[in-house]
Amino acid sequence: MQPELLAWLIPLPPILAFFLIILWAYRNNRLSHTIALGSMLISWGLAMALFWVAIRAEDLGHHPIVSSIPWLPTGETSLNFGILIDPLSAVTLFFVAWTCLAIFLYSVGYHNFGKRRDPDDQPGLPPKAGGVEPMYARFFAFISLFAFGMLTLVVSDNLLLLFIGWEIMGLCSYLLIGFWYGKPSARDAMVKAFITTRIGDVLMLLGLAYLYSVTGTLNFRAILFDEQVLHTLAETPSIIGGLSTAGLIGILLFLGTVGKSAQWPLHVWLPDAMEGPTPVSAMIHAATMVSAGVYLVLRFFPLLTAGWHEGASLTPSMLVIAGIGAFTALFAATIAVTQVDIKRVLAYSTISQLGYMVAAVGIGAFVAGAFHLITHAFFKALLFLGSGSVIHGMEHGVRHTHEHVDAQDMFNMGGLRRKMPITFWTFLIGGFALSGFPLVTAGFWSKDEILADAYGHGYLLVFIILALAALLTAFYTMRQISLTFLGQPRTDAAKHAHESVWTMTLPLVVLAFFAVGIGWVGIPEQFPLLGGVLPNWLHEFVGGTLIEHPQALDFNPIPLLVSVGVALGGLLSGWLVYRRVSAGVPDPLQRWLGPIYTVLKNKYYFDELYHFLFVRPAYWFAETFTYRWIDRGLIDGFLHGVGRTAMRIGSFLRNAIDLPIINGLADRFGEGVKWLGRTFRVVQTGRVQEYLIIGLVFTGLLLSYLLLAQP
Amino acid sequence: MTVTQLVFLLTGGVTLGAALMVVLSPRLVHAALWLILSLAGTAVLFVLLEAGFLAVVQVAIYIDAIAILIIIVIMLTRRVMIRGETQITRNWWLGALSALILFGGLLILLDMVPIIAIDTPPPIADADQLLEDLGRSLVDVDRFILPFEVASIMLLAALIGSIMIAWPLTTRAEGEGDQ
Amino acid sequence: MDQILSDPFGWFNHLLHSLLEGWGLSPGFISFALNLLGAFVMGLGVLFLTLFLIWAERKIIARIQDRLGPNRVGPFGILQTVADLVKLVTKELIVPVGADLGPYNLAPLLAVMSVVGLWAVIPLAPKLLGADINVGVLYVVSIGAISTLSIMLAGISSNNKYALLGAFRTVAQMVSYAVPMVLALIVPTLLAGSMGMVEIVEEQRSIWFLVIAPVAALIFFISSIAEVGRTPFDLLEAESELVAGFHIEYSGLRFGMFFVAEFLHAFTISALTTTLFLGGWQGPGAAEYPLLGLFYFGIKTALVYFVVIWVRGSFPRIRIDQMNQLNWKLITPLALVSLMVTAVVEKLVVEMGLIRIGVHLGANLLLLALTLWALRAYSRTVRRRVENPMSGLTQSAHQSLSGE
Amino acid sequence: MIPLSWYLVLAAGIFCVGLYGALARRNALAILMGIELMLNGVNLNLVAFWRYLTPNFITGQVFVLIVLAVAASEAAVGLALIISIYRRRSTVVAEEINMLKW
Repeated sequence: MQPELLAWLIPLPPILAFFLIILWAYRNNRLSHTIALGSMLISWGLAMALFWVAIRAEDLGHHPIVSSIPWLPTGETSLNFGILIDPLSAVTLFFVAWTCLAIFLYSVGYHNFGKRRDPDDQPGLPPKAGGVEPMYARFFAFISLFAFGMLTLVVSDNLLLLFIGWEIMGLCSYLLIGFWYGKPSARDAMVKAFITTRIGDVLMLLGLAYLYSVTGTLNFRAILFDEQVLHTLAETPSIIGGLSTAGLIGILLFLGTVGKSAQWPLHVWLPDAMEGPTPVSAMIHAATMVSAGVYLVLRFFPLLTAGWHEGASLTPSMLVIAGIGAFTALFAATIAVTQVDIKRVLAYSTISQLGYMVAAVGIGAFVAGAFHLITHAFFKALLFLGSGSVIHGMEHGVRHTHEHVDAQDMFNMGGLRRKMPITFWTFLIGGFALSGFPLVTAGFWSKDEILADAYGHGYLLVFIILALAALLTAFYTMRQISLTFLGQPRTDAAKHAHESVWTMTLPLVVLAFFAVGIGWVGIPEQFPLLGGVLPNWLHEFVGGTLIEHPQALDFNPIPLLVSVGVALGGLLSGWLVYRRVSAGVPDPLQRWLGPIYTVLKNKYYFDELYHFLFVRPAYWFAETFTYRWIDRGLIDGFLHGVGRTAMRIGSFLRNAIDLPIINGLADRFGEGVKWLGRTFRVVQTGRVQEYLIIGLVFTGLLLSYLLLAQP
Repeated sequence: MTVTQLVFLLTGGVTLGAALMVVLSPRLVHAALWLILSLAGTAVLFVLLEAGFLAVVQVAIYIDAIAILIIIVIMLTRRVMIRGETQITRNWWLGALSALILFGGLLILLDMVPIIAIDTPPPIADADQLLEDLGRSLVDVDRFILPFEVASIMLLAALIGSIMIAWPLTTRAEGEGDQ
Repeated sequence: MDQILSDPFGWFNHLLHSLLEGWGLSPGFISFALNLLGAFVMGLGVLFLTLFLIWAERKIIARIQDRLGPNRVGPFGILQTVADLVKLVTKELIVPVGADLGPYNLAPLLAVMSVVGLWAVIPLAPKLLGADINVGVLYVVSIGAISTLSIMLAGISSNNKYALLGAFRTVAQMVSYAVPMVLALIVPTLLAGSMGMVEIVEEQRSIWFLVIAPVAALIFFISSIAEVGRTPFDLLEAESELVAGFHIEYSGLRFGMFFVAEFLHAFTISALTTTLFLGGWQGPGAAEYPLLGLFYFGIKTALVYFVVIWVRGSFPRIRIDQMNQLNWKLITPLALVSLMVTAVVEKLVVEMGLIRIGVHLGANLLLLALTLWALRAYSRTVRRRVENPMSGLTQSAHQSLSGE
Repeated sequence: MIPLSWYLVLAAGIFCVGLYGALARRNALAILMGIELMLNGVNLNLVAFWRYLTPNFITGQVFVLIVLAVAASEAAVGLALIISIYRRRSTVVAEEINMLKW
């Protein structure tokens, strides 16, 4: 099978699964998850085959796997609809397929498949007593649709198709965050997520339209692989003074990313998105959706960096990106330090890691950004699934000892490593990868490469901010690990937690393997000792996406030392601080930081700010202006007027015309028909043969007339 | 008066006489037997018309299926037969009259049309290909496949319908009770 | 002289022709007379054959039942039947009161006529058959069903409730078993691409249709046994239930006619099975020497007839509900399916030769296996219902058990 | 040879006899037989026309086959009706089945 066909086929199985489950299979849980898993397995297999083809291909960057068919004829040109597999999309496909598969399998166990359905669970609420999820099949349908969106986005060869996948994912995140729509918090979260990302999407759509109006195409190759298209874009000034067209489009598209991968200031939705089931969190925050944002930025790297070359000063758009990325990294990290909900910590760490990637792109470190995207996808999916497993265990404990504690609050946990060893070890690996534990973990290599790029190209400010963020990352990761797993159980629930089923632990193990191993494909050459043991395959391969291959910058010990330092320092301090936190004791940081702690704990009051700035005015607008004035006053008034006049006309017609004339005629006609019937009913003797005779007579008459009339 | 004409006259006479006996004989069994005879006569006439296939089909369908069915029903409902009533309706003369008028009208009609004058059938181009042609034309898309299919659907409908109609009352009630 | 070997019947025919022409008769009359003679010889031949058949059958049945059978009259009692015949002829012809004379007398004639009429289209040997009509199969079906008519007439007209009941059963049985028989007959027609008996036999030159379509052959065999109304399908004359079935009121030669008709019909279906599925007169060297073909035909027919007798000797009589269920729930659907299978395979497998045969055979065997599997499943359920009848047993299950 | 007109007259005769049977008999079965006779006459007519006018164009025979199918199904349904009527009203006399009137 030729690779184009493979690429075409990859997104199809999940959408088929979606329709199959929604339309037919939804009554049968086993059938539903079999269909979903099977379809994902098929896509996974196709993706792996394609990935294999891709890495064997000769100079894939300049001769990618493309095929396209005309879709929307627009005037003389026509929007095509096709697939593009170049190194970037190949590696993205790789980790998307793996993580999606892991998450699908995990969901089976997470939703208590095989348990009896608890009679007092109703749809829309999480199962209380550990029965199987009431809307099990629906979950798999949604998540299949989600996977379809992501795969479409990855294999698409033009911005429009990418945008379609993007929006499908937006819809699915809405549906899945609010999967337990019985909970008001979930409802709010879904609305929040949807609207917040919508803002970014609208701006991105603007950028898309602008790009199309300028270049007349949306195909990636046509725009990003064409020197003078990029050149003209970079040269021509845009409608906003001081920005080149490329810059403006870049910023607009980047705002889409800001919404999708939750960069400041549109980061608010992501922590609330934790209301959804944990596989969804993993799906959104690690595997697919937020990665999609970064993927977009990476995809449009040539456009963003149009008119910039290595070593030159950053273009305005790059400045914006780098600034927002770096700021978000630090900002989210600071918030994450103070959170107590195990999933929220991860959420904020996701935001900050995404900030890393964005910052990396901003400073032109394309390969580093891609590298961190991949590694982060793996270890963050691992962490989320691990946290889900922890929560699962805790919920079991809570059910067992009927004490009312929040099963997600890390301060209620502790000492779980004995209860759930697999989860603990995998979580530990994931956490170390996140905090960049030197040499072994994947996170170290990618993060180190970003730092190295930042330092090597002399963006010191970015470098420092990212280093700080890395420090904090290591700190809160260790804080989380030690609060959750180390020390003594702080509640009976934690005492009675237990390990999860294999369907949940197996994905953890698989992902843990990648969380460690995936880093080794990107070790820089001149790295002491290790360098050159494994060739820096990733740099060669992914770098090939760009027109001219970015040269790997030469080794520099300072960023390495820094990153090792911050990682180990953060981990150590986190461990020291949270090693033994006994039950009921408040967070030690609260003592040291005081008011700052409160500010951080309340996430810099961003939710309140937005609520004041946007939500309340929007409510006012809807309530007073739209509803009262426009709807009630104008439209309803007009309609009522129309109604009254119509009634007057109608009554006139009825009394003057209908009753006397028409009804009269009709009645008289009816009477006539009655009379006819009464007269001629004697024909109906009820004897078939007489009917036949009558029929014959008339037929004979007719025939004889017909025959004799014509001479 | 050639041999074939003789044969025709004999067969036709038998057929018509048998038909008359069908409508005249008081006992239904005899009527059915006469009907069979008349149908067989028609089959022979088909053979005379070089439509051998139709002749066999005539025997297979009419005599083997329809006539036997009729005899079964006669046996099932023979109590009515035994009642020594007249078999003729009150206004049978109307029927006779209309039949006669129709016959006369048909004769007049036949007299009108010119083709009545033909007295020697044209030769058949390839007699042995006839059956194959018939078979092919029934399933040929641009010939008779539509009537053929419609006829088969109708047969199926008749099958199911007659089963439903003749379903015994009691078990049918039970069946409805089940659903 | 070798023409005698290569085409003896043609030669004989020619001989008679020349003879009659020598008497100065008109050619038309001669051919007419010769056809008449042929038909006469044929009919008488098969009727005399019956005498032997009855003896043979009685002997074999006796052996199966560990008896001696007829052994007094003539060597091995071979003249037993002749003696019976004489007895029958000399018996008085009793006509019951209130019998409907027309049908009553017509019935035995029709019975014999239908059976003898079948022999008109069976090719006994190359160039030796009554009439090669191109719709022979259809002819067989339609003439064969006339015996149904005769039995019904006998039942109605002889004014006897046992006879009438027997007739009812006959009708039920024969009309229903005609359906799978016709369906099974279509299969050889399909394979040979013709309805003519001669073509069908010719087509089996290379391979017998029994090999290509065993399912159809089996169905044809079973349903034609049912058509004849022999054990295990002899409900129409179940002595224990209705004294002698439809021919209870018949005596003497009239009864003898029914008797002959039944035995001859049994032999006739053997001949038909041979013709349609066992390659008729086909055999090594038959094409050159027709007498050899006649010999082959006789051998095969005798074998099939032995199987028929064997069946009669082995199987008990089935209940009427079993008869109906067997037909409508098993044989008819199976016949339909096998017909479809044959048609599809014939359409799909373009290349002739072994592959075609193999595919046909494979399809048939698969069909057979599936059928047996379904039967096992059904019997299991029935047995479960019988063992614990109260376990969720529905009305329909009751009916299917008691066979209403 | 036989003129076409003979066949036509014969067919017309059979048809009218059947018609008389259908009109004049009281027994529903007899009526059914009459109808069969009529169909039979029609068939004869069709075959005769086919043979004499368009012997090389098979339409006539096809028509006859269709008529045969119609006859068969008509007989089946009609007899089933007769049987069920006989069950309910214990009569097969067409005149007595006259509830459907004014």
